[in-house]
Amino acid sequence: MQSSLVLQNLLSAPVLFFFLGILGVLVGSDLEIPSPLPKLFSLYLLLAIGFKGGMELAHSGLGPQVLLTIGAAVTMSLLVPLTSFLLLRLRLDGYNAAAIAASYGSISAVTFITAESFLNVLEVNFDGFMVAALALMESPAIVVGVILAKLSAPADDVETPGDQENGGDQENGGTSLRWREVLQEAFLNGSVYLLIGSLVIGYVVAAFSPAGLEKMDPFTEKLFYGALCFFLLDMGIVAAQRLRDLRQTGAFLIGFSLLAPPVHALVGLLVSAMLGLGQGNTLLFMVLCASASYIAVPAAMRMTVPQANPSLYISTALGLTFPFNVVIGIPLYMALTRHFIPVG
Amino acid sequence: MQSSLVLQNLLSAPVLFFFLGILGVLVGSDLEIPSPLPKLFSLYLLLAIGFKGGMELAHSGLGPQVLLTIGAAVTMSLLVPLTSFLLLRLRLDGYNAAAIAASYGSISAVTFITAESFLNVLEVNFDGFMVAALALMESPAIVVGVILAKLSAPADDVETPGDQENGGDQENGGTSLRWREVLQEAFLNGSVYLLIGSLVIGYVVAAFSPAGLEKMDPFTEKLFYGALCFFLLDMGIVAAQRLRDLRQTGAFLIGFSLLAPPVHALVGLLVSAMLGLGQGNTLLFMVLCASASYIAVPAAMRMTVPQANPSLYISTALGLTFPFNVVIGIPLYMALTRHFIPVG
Amino acid sequence: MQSSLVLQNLLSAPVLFFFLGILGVLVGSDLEIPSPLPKLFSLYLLLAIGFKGGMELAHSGLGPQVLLTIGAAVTMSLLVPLTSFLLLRLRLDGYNAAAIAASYGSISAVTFITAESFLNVLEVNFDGFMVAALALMESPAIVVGVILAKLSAPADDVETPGDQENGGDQENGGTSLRWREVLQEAFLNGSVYLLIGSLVIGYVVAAFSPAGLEKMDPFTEKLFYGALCFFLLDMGIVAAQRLRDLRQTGAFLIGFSLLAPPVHALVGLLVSAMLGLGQGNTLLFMVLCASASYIAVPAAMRMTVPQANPSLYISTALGLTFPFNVVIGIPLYMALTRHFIPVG
Amino acid sequence: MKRIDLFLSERELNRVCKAITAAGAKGYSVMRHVTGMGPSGEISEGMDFSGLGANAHVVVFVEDALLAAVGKALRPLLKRYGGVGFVSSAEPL
Amino acid sequence: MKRIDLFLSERELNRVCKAITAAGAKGYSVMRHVTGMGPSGEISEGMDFSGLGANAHVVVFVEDALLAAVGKALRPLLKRYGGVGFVSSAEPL
Amino acid sequence: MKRIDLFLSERELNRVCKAITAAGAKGYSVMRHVTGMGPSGEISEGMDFSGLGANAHVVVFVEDALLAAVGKALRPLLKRYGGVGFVSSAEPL
Ligand SMILES: Nc1ncnc2c1ncn2[C@@H]1O[C@H](COP(=O)(O)O)[C@@H](O)[C@H]1O
Ligand SMILES: Nc1ncnc2c1ncn2[C@@H]1O[C@H](COP(=O)(O)O)[C@@H](O)[C@H]1O
Ligand SMILES: Nc1ncnc2c1ncn2[C@@H]1O[C@H](COP(=O)(O)O)[C@@H](O)[C@H]1O
Ligand code: NA
Ligand code: NA
Ligand code: NA
Repeated sequence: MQSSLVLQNLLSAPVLFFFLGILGVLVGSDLEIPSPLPKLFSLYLLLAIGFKGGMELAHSGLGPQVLLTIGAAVTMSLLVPLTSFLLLRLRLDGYNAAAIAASYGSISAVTFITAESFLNVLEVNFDGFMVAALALMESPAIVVGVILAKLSAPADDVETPGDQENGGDQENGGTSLRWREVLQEAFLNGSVYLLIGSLVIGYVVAAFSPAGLEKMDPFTEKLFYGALCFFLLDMGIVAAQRLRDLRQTGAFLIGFSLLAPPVHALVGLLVSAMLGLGQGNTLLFMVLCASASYIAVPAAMRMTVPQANPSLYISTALGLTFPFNVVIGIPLYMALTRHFIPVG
Repeated sequence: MQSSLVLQNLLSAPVLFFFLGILGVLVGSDLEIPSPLPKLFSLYLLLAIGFKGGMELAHSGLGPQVLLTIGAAVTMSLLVPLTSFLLLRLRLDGYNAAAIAASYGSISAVTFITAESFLNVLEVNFDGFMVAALALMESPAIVVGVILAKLSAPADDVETPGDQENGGDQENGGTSLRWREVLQEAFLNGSVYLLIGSLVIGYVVAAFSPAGLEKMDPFTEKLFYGALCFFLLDMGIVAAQRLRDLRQTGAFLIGFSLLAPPVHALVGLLVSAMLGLGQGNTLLFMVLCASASYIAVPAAMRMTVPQANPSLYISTALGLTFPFNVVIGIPLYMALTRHFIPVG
Repeated sequence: MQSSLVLQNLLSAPVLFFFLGILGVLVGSDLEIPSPLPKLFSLYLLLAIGFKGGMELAHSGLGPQVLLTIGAAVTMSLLVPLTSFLLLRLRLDGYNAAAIAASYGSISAVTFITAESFLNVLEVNFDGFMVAALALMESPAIVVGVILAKLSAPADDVETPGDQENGGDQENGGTSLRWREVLQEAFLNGSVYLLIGSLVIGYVVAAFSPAGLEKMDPFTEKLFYGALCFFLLDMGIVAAQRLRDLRQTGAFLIGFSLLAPPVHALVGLLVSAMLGLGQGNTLLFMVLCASASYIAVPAAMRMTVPQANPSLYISTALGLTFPFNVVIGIPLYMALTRHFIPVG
Repeated sequence: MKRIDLFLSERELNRVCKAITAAGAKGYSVMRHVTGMGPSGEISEGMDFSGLGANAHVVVFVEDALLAAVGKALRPLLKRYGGVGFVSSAEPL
Repeated sequence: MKRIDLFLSERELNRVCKAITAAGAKGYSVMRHVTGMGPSGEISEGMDFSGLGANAHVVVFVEDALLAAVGKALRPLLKRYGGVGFVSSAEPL
Repeated sequence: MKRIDLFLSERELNRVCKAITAAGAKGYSVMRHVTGMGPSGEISEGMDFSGLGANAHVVVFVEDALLAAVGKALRPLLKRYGGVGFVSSAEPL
């Protein structure tokens, strides 16, 4: 069964376009999606997934299982950075370990969306509130990452007032103000803000002016699958370009970025079983735990932990963990789900 | 009734996304729609609204009421700049008064589109020929604005031939040629040209090859509502950024930009009643009178009246009048319409 | 009959938007589609046409007629450059003759797409495997063009090893390596790669996970006609801008770019008749022969035959041959098809 | 040679380019979608679609002898429509 | 006058622009979507959508007297977040 | 230090960047979607999607000692494919 799931995933349009992108880089094609078109697709996908999630949340309501699941997801986004940090610290300095740990505590929306498409093809149900879980897992991981980085900073690296003056960083008069910046990066960075905002709007429209839902449908629902294919074509190109950077990454990090996903997915499976989630929600929960952020978290880490090397956390999350999850992870997690989680 | 209309408007997807954009700027999110994506949406909306309007015009034909309504709209776009100019001249110099007056004589296509969406949700009918009125209101206002600016120019500010030589402005040998430039800006600037062109194409296709209409439908009709939401998200961001500029604008202009819309809308209501328009067309006519241009007119004023300060006419039209109309104006005008215009 | 076909073509939405673009440049409108939006539409059209073609290829299978037709198309893309070269060599140097010949041996995907839309409106059937023919006609023409250029190079223009060193062109150690570059340009340039890749993906998805086809449909099928209109608007602008360059082109090349299409189309008609193709496939085959490349071939010629003047091959293919085919050629070829090819 | 850098609204771009050519320069380069701040306020990327437009950056390399002519052609345009221009020295590579 | 050219990640753009204004410069220009290579690796256009972002190019023309102040404000930012800055001479057109 | 400014077709960009790195430069910056006019005609934004492509602007800051090597690597490419290159002086900020 598992191998047929892998095949079904490999032969789906989104994954094939992802391969097309990867292959293009490997064989030396000059195919590229010029900037800012990838941004257009990334904004579109966040808006659409948020809106649809909010819409379904309005239908399902905020019952106890919904709240429990969301709570479990947020807890995972706090715990995964901690355990990852301890492991990464074996080989990396505190800054890099903290930044990478934050990335793996957080999520990749495109991996989540690809998993949803996969469930759609398999005709397995899942719930809109999983998008709420997705939306709420970015910020905690960022906050934990920053705390870990500060805690592991050498004593003399704490910024002195003089430093801050020179830095021209007008907003930071002291530690408390520094926190404002961290929270801003964690909760207000563009992608988190758009996702949560669209979720709220989807909820409000579904609750108060349902006539609008049908009019949004061609944009947020019908177009979605094709736009995902187009974006995955670009993701394939970018992921393959990042693969080249892995030379400087080292075997330890490569191992981490390929082993962390299935391990975190297994923990996600356990939690899902305890929560009594259905098969579809379980797969999505596993994917949330297994995936790593290459948009919101890197943007935040770059600003708040500039000592860490961005190419380490971007290359692992985007060049290895993302392809692993999209190509092998999703069908693998689905096979586990089918084995351990009873149908409906 | 009125308050329920306001709520119905506030809770619609386009207005909610507009708020999301505004809020993003206010709370300091770094969400942005990078250039030239807003241009893509703005071109798309003009093409789609023009095409649909032309299509419906072909169905309804060019009867006397159509011509009367369009004539009334064009008249408004000539009169509004005159009265606005007289008022604005109380506090502003002639150049700035003329440029702002032109902006308010012209229209905002996005406000019009948002009003159409609102009517769709309320299931109130309106006619395609209103788009023709929209398309024909931009150019006259520009021409009037330039004339007003020239008339109020101090005698010594008239350009001497020597100036023109130095300016390297090869096209202008004298006053008559200067006019060619004004007319070009008025009738051939990109957004006017695309709107009118798409209107004509919609008309021709509906009249001569109706098989094409159905094939255009997914692009021009189905996608429209979602694309409007996306664009209004950006409009919210831009409007909020402009709000910051209002410090230099002064109380007089702020008052003008919030009071002119309802006053002009009332005049529009009167004219609509005299023309015997239905409720839907009346709302659209009011919105045409009430809205102010931040694309075609500013572009033309910038070239033909460079003495005026662009941030004055852009900030008022985009930062105040546009949000006012989209959020409060449209439902307010609808309530008035319902009160004074008989159904069907 | 023929004149009614011309009218039906002229009054279709895509051709009207093409005219709107041309007219805009002629009357001096500042309408423009800012970069990289044209690239977005061009990538989208290639992806969609490839996917749909592959899908239909999976349904029709790779029977003998399919293979024969594709073989004939590839042969045309090898022969047309040879005959064109001999003709062009009468007036042009070898480099320019070779580059232009390559362009006319290859194809224009947008011309092909416009012909497909025309067939759709006429409700004439055609087959998906014609897209495979389209995809396979770019590379051979490029290879032939490069060979012709090398053969006609003056003896002293062959690069010496020293030249290559100075050129910093690390990849080229000798003739064999130079070939790698040519083949890379021919088979792996972005547009060829995307078209063939999408074709393969469409085939694979149709064959192995047909559930995905319906989900792609809104993106690749429904949106297609409108996106084509939008892109042709830009093509009109660009073609008209290129028209200005024709002053330096000379009467000989202008004559070539207007006479080559119908002549090549006639050869295509003959071949189609011999192959026993239906009316739809015959029109498409004629269009493949008649059209000239302004994307893949120029990109390749620029790199491999830098001695040729790009504005010659781009301006003729884009400024004359493309508009000729879209406006007059397609209905003309259709009239010939109807005359010589039996229905069904 | 001299290098001229102009920053101005993309609305005026056409005129400026024509003036540059008319003054005898052999070439120029244009970068669009430029944002910035100057005497007349801030220009953000968000204004690109509006009638205000974003800025453009024009670079012109000219022989020393041509500088005066190009400067004479451009200064009135910059004065009339806004924008700034600067000159520095450069040599062909 | 002096011309300052900065190349840095667009993530830090806001801070850099604030620092430039705070140091007293009257204007600046920004070009986005810049790619490139530097001590900390290659930045390709493909990363524009990711959290890494592309680069930005900032140009500031200042009076000679202001150079020191702007440099003092910018150097710590470049040191902290990466990016490079160069100065050359220029004159108003 | 020296500042090198190159304007060339984006088609040749890859080769030029490789040549810059191979010549020993530590970094460079690239701006795409550049339009302009030069000896071989006008390049407009509309050609971006076509096989002609738009231009690119490459900026390289190098130590004086490296200028010769970079120039030697780039001149043949500019000669072969078209494009222009200029050098001026600059100092680190
Ligand atoms: N000192 C400066 N350095 C760099 N760019 C400038 C400077 N002053 C103005 N600019 C640019 O010129 C544009 C137009 O300036 P202005 O219209 O005079 O405010 C601004 O938006 C900036 O992009
Ligand atoms: N020598 C150089 N010349 C031109 N641009 C450079 C140079 N060094 C670095 N840069 C630019 O500065 C950016 C940031 O550099 P960094 O973060 O220090 O690697 C690079 O991506 C380049 O765009
Ligand atoms: N004098 C110049 N000043 C600035 N840019 C130039 C100049 N000459 C050429 N260019 C740029 O270099 C590009 C390529 O030039 P070319 O291919 O030699 O015509 C042009 O399209 C311009 O962008
Ligand atoms: Na995770
Ligand atoms: Na108005
Ligand atoms: Na051909």
